Amino acid sequence: MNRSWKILAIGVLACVLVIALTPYVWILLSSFKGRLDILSSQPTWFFTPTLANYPAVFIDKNYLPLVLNSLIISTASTVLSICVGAPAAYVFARTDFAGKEDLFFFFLTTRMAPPISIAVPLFMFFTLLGLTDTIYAVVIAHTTFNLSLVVWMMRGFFAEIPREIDEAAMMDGRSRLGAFIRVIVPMAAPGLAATAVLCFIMSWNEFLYAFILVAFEGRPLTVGIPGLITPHGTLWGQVAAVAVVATLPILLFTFLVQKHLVRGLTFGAVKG
Amino acid sequence: WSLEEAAAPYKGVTIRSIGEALPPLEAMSKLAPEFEELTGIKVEIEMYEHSEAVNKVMLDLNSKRGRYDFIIQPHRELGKFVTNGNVQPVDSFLESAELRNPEFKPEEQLYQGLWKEISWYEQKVYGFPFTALSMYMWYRSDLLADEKEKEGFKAKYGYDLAPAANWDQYRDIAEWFTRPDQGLYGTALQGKRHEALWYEWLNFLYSFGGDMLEAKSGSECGPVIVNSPQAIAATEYYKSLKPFSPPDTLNYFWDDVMALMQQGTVAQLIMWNDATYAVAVDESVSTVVGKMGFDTVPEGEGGKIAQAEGWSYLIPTESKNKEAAYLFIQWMMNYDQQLRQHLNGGATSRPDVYASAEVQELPYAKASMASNEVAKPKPTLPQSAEMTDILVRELSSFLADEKSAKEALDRSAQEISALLGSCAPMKYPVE
Amino acid sequence: MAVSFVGVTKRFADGTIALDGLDLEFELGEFVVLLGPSGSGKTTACRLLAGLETPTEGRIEVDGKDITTLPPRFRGIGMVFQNYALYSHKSVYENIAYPLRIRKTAAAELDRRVKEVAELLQIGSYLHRRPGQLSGGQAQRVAVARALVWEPTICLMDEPLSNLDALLRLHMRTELNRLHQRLNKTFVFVTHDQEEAMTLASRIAVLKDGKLVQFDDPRTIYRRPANRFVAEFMGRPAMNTMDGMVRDGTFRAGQVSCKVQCPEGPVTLGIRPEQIGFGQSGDGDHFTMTLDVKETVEPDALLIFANDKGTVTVRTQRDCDELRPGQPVNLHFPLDALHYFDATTGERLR
Amino acid sequence: MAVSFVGVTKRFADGTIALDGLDLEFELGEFVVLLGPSGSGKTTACRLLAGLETPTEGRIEVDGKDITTLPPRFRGIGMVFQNYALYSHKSVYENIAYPLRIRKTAAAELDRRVKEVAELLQIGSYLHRRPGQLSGGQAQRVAVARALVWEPTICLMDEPLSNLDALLRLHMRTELNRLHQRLNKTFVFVTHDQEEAMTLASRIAVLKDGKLVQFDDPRTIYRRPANRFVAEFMGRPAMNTMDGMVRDGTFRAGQVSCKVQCPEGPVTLGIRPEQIGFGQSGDGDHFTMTLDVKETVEPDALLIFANDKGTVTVRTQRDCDELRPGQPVNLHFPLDALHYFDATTGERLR
Amino acid sequence: MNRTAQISNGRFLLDRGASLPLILPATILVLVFLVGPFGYMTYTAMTDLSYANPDQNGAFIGLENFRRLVRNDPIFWNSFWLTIRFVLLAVSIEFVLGFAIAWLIWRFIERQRLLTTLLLVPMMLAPVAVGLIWRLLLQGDFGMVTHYLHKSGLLSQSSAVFSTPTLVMPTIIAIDVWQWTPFVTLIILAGLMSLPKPPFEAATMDGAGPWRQFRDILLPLLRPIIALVLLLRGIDAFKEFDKVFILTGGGPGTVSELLSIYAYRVSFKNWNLGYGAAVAFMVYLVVLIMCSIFYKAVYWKSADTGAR
Ligand SMILES: Nc1ncnc2c1ncn2[C@@H]1O[C@H](COP(=O)(O)OP(=O)(O)OP(=O)(O)O)[C@@H](O)[C@H]1O
Ligand SMILES: Nc1ncnc2c1ncn2[C@@H]1O[C@H](COP(=O)(O)OP(=O)(O)OP(=O)(O)O)[C@@H](O)[C@H]1O
Ligand SMILES: [Mg+2]
Ligand SMILES: [Mg+2]
Repeated sequence: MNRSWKILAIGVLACVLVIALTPYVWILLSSFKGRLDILSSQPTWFFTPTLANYPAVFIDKNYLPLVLNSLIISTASTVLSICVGAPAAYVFARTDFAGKEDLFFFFLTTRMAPPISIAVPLFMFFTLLGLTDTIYAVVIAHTTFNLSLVVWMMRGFFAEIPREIDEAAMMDGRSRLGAFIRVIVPMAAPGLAATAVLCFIMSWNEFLYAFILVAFEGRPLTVGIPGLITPHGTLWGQVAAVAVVATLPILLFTFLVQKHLVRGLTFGAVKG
Repeated sequence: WSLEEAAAPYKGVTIRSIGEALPPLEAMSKLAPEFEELTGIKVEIEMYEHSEAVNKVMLDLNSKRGRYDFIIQPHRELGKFVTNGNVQPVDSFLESAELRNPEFKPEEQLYQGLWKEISWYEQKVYGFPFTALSMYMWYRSDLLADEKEKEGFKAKYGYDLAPAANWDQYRDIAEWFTRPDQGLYGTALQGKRHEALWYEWLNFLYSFGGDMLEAKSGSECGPVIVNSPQAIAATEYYKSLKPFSPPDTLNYFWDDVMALMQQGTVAQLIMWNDATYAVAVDESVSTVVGKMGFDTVPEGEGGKIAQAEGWSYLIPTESKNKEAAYLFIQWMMNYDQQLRQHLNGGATSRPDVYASAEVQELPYAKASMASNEVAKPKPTLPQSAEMTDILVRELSSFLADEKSAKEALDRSAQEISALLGSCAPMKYPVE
Repeated sequence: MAVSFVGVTKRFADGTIALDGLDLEFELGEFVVLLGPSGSGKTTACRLLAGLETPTEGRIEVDGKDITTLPPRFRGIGMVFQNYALYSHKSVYENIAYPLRIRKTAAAELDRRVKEVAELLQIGSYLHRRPGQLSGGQAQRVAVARALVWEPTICLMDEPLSNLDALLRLHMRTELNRLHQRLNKTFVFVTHDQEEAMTLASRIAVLKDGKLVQFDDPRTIYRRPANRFVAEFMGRPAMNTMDGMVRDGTFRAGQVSCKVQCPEGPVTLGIRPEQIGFGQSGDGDHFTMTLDVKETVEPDALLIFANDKGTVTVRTQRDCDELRPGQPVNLHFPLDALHYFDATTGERLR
Repeated sequence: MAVSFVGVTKRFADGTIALDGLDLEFELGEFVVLLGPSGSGKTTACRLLAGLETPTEGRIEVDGKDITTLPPRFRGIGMVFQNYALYSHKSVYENIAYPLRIRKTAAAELDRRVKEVAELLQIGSYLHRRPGQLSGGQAQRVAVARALVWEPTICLMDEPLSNLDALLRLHMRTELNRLHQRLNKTFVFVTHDQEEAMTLASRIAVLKDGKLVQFDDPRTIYRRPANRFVAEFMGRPAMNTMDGMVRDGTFRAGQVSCKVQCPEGPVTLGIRPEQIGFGQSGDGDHFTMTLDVKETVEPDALLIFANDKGTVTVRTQRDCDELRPGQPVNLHFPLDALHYFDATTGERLR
Repeated sequence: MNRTAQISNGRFLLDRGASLPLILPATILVLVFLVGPFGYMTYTAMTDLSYANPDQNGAFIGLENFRRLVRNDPIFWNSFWLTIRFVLLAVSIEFVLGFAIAWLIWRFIERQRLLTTLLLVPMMLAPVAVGLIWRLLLQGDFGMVTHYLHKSGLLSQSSAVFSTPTLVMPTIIAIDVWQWTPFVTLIILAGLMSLPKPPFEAATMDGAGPWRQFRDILLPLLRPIIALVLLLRGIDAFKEFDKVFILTGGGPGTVSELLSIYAYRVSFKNWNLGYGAAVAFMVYLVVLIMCSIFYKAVYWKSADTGAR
């Protein structure tokens, strides 16, 4: 009974996995196809692979630095938004002050305005500060829009940790901040991992702010991708190559961070 | 006068430019180091996708940062730049003895119609064409020359199969070659809700004798005539080709029709001159190299006519190195540079470049030249982008069977008239 | 050198008053036991002293210095939580070592001290485990170890032995006592176990409804309870109390009648179950009651006598195998074992 | 109609053997108390019976039916968790009502039963609160209420009274006893409190290291412990045990010497502290020891005598105020109070 | 949840002095870099600023833009209702699927590190890339998916997904579901993994079957996480842009013209910033109102009683 349920579950998940991955696999294949193969009216699963697309886009078009830019921007903004957002989330999870829920909700509202309309004022504002065309501008922008995610997610995860744990750490001689950083944060690792993954992905994939705020030299991959759609035809092979390469760092990052997510399973709740 | 001398004061400066990531720009970025060697002026070129390039420039100009020393922009944007005072007229440079290369004579060396259309606004010159684009007809010369096809066609339509000279023939040919079971279609319309639709439609509109505004130049405002009977006829004719286009035609823009052509699924269509290279010459991406023929757009009541478009070198007012930028542009307009750029997929505005032997070897040279001669201006008013937007939307609705042609064009006329204000009354009022 | 609660009131957000003007003062170095019914505010008092909670009113002083708002880590107070609050992501060893790590104790010293305290608490063999893999009693001992290991000036223990078996408890009691003497630190200990309270405390503070009812050494608490509440609360089984009238030096309440030494009038009489004698012999001052229930709690027997005015419980070590429920028994209340309380206020008379 | 553990072994993932071939059988309707040192497997046994854990080896039967793999909810078993496990998102009322809701009890009936059991456990006034707003003892009672309210066939209670004060505990004990009699359901009760065990149990199962050591009624457990472990484990303070030699009907170990009735040779002698007499008068069978420590645990006094071979603890209710440490005292071991254990295996002799 | 968490509710660990430095950086960041520009946007919404029209250089015109928007802009309203439908459908499907997948993983898979990572792949692709990929897959002539749709007879040979107006929105929703279900899965999975065990054991003993446990224990305990997912997804779906823009550009006609696309056209194509800001502000307002209602109804209840 239990076994057959499990087999059924695995079957369902396998289907889901196939659906989730097929487009990606297709792109992976396409990145090794010439234009004629990509556009052939019969889907070609078997073909003579060509490696031309990768050098074409990363060397000839010089897209390699874009990967690096993406990495820098995403990492910096993920780290920053966690560093700024998690303490705030902790406060929301642990304190009560007048208007707390309103302030909390306010953090979410910052996400509600369409970026398209915020972008121009933001650009003007950063111009005033002289920050446009620097990487700081995007990092700040991404941090700000990821904050709501961090604050909202981490509040839930922090709240799940019994307060006595903070208190025990404080009795053991930690300051509040020390208790938070040294004890609570490690215990909230699964949540933190999930949040970091999301922040990273959001920042990695963000287009508009990155496009508007960063100079040509600092532009990330997302901004580069449209450059492959030309009036002379979309360079599908190169698009595919970029898409494949662009997912690799996140895949790796997610896989590594997943360790902490999985840890949630084995630890269980505090024995009390 | 020598370039070295003229550039001496600007040695060591870096000028920055921005444009659409296309072969001619790539060609330019390969030429830039030569210029640097000659002058000591470094040129940095930012290459973005079409709308990215446009938006980046809009933001830069309006924030008055002056990041770019010269910009390469589609000519439809010009009105906005000029009316907002964002770009610099170049006549002062042309008059300056230090800067002007006496051998550079745009008023003789360029297609005048195109130049005026692309780089002039209200009788003032703001730059020079980076590319001079126009659309013409592409067809499969191998199919049209096929004896069996010729026979069958003649039997059915009563005249000889040849590249379409008028729109009726065009439709007959389209119908004749539409054979879905063989994976062959008579034509391919760029029916997606996208500027491509508008550009394509303009060819029909002009050819049928219609226009959007009654005005002589792009910078002029005038009565709205987009819902004239000619326009309606053109639009209806346009849609009558839909059955001969592949099923996904409402999702096509230039990208898809390019691909279809390269795969050999389409017999004829209307397409851009600068895209020709990838179909007619580049064997790595095309299956129809050597099987292509090119000609101007078929003739209609409005005569033989083509819609012209182009990207232009412009110099922002906020630029800090205008002179150096001008020197570079001037250098780029030289015959040698133009030729090299053209051979790399560009579309020059110099007839003498077209006349060169290398260019004449290209299968589409003649058609290009012919089109360039008959290029017709279109509005470059500041509001022209929004006009385009309105028309694209309404045309798309019409193609999707949501409206009739008249309804769509009437609605467009109303909105455009409201947009432009008093200078643009509706010539064909809607009740 | 004293710790004092001065008029401390704690009101929770929902209006519950957990402490109500508590005044309590004890010396550093004392072993204070907090005793009181469930919900009387013991845990709250500890948390206030620890600094985990701030009083709604009043202040807390140590050595005359107001520490009401001092952050916990500057107070030098250790605490065992009623529900352990172990760090689930650290091993037992690391749990115990944590306070020392914070204080940057040298590695060797740290190891020595952790092992020492673990040995003391008999958890030496679990050091590598995670808290999730411990039994209730083991987890509780880890919590105690963590609080003791760094030898804080004041160590608060909130029912630290409640999940231990009797033997271990006895052992721990002895160890705690020894530790207290050796370290000469202040221990504040919450317990429900009177025996624990009696053996450990230098003084017992009895709380009720957030107020201090009596604060005295164990013996006084037991022998001279300040009021009827303390009298009934201390002692297992509880002291027998009877509302009755004193007239002519004799107390009467239903079947009960005995000689007393107290003013005439309504009085509540108290006597501990173990002090009631069997007056089978012909002594003047005894009366007869009917046995209702007999319970054996080895080694003692509890005899419960019903009465129209309540019950009287007797605890004896005598062999009562022959007694049967329903049987009448002669009882005798020795004069020197009697407690007198005001019938209305419950305050001790004399 | 019996519940039986047949050779049940539970090995945890990390290799800890919590139960080791446990064989235990009791009747439905019994009040079984599990007793044993911390970590002896009491909680594990409960969880296995409940079905929250599956045995590594062996099986569990109810009424001869193997239920080892039956999902918990078909077993009709209720449970009070050692750590309460209340539903933090429900009010106290809803916590208690939950088992009834699952069984689709009619609203009026449900309300009545919830209120009834809440009254019984004296938590009637907290019904609207959230578990987070309760004190330790209050929360514990809610957990008990939740397990009792639906009157399961078997009710497992894992230290359900550990956080209650003595008075309340006594009260709860009585109520549980009454409930057990009224409902005639099986109660399995884990406790560390011997008095509780004694008064409540129809039979006590003593566990040690995951094995059953003795399973008998309380009186037998106390009076005839099956081995030295049980003997020492039961009783507060623990039974005195001395390793010595019997020769000529007299047992000798250091200063201790007394008449015994057991085979000659090495023997472990046991005697409960409260059964040691003071032999100040001239009786033959007494010996003198020096008082080491005197503890007062009202109403009793504990006298601890040191000896080169260990200590002897005496518990007495006599007034010992005049005794001083260092003073020699005459002690007397009554013959009928003596227990004899095999000196090597610890098994009871006779 | 174990009792440790329960008893502490209502006790404030941090007083104001300690909270402030923790919460301040976040607040300042948001205030400066979002509220500032947002305020500017709101102001712009009351002007006629347009980069395209030389006569409109930012004169204050009060609520004129809004009046025009509400009274006189059928396209806006068309987009509005379209967006609402899109959000409701897409988010609810994503939620149900994502929850189910997370639950299956949590319940049945022990070593899920690789599996989860792979499941997240659709989300890792930049929206621009997602648009392009699906454009390629669904292209009428050489799209792989189209090919199999034709072959399996699900789609008539003579039609294509994006040229059939009735199929456009369902397809876009399907793609959105494909892309964002992993997001729901990830968050819910993290939530499930940090669930405490004791309440479930207690419910087991109280006789609750799997379904009752799910309904009475799991859902309430996960409520904040669920609310979080729904809110975030709802908000982001409201702003959905890149994919649709690349796939259909809002067409054919106005079949897929979501609000964000409309806003983009107004602000970024036509550079009618004043009017565009008004559109954006309306979008913001609608999202705000919807979220507030949802938040009050779902989140507050559990957050306030602080049971967690
Ligand atoms: N967070 C809270 N919100 C509201 N009331 C609370 C809260 N915490 C405790 N209380 C109430 O305050 C009173 C005192 O609680 P406290 O925990 O100090 O009792 P206690 O003496 O430790 O009891 P126990 O022996 O049962 O642990 C109790 O009535 C309790 O219900
Ligand atoms: N999850 C686990 N993993 C490994 N060992 C465990 C686990 N749970 C319990 N144990 C061990 O199993 C043994 C029995 O534990 P159990 O909880 O049954 O003890 P107990 O008799 O209830 O003790 P206590 O009176 O302290 O609660 C203990 O040694 C304990 O450390
Ligand atoms: Mg307490
Ligand atoms: Mg246990």
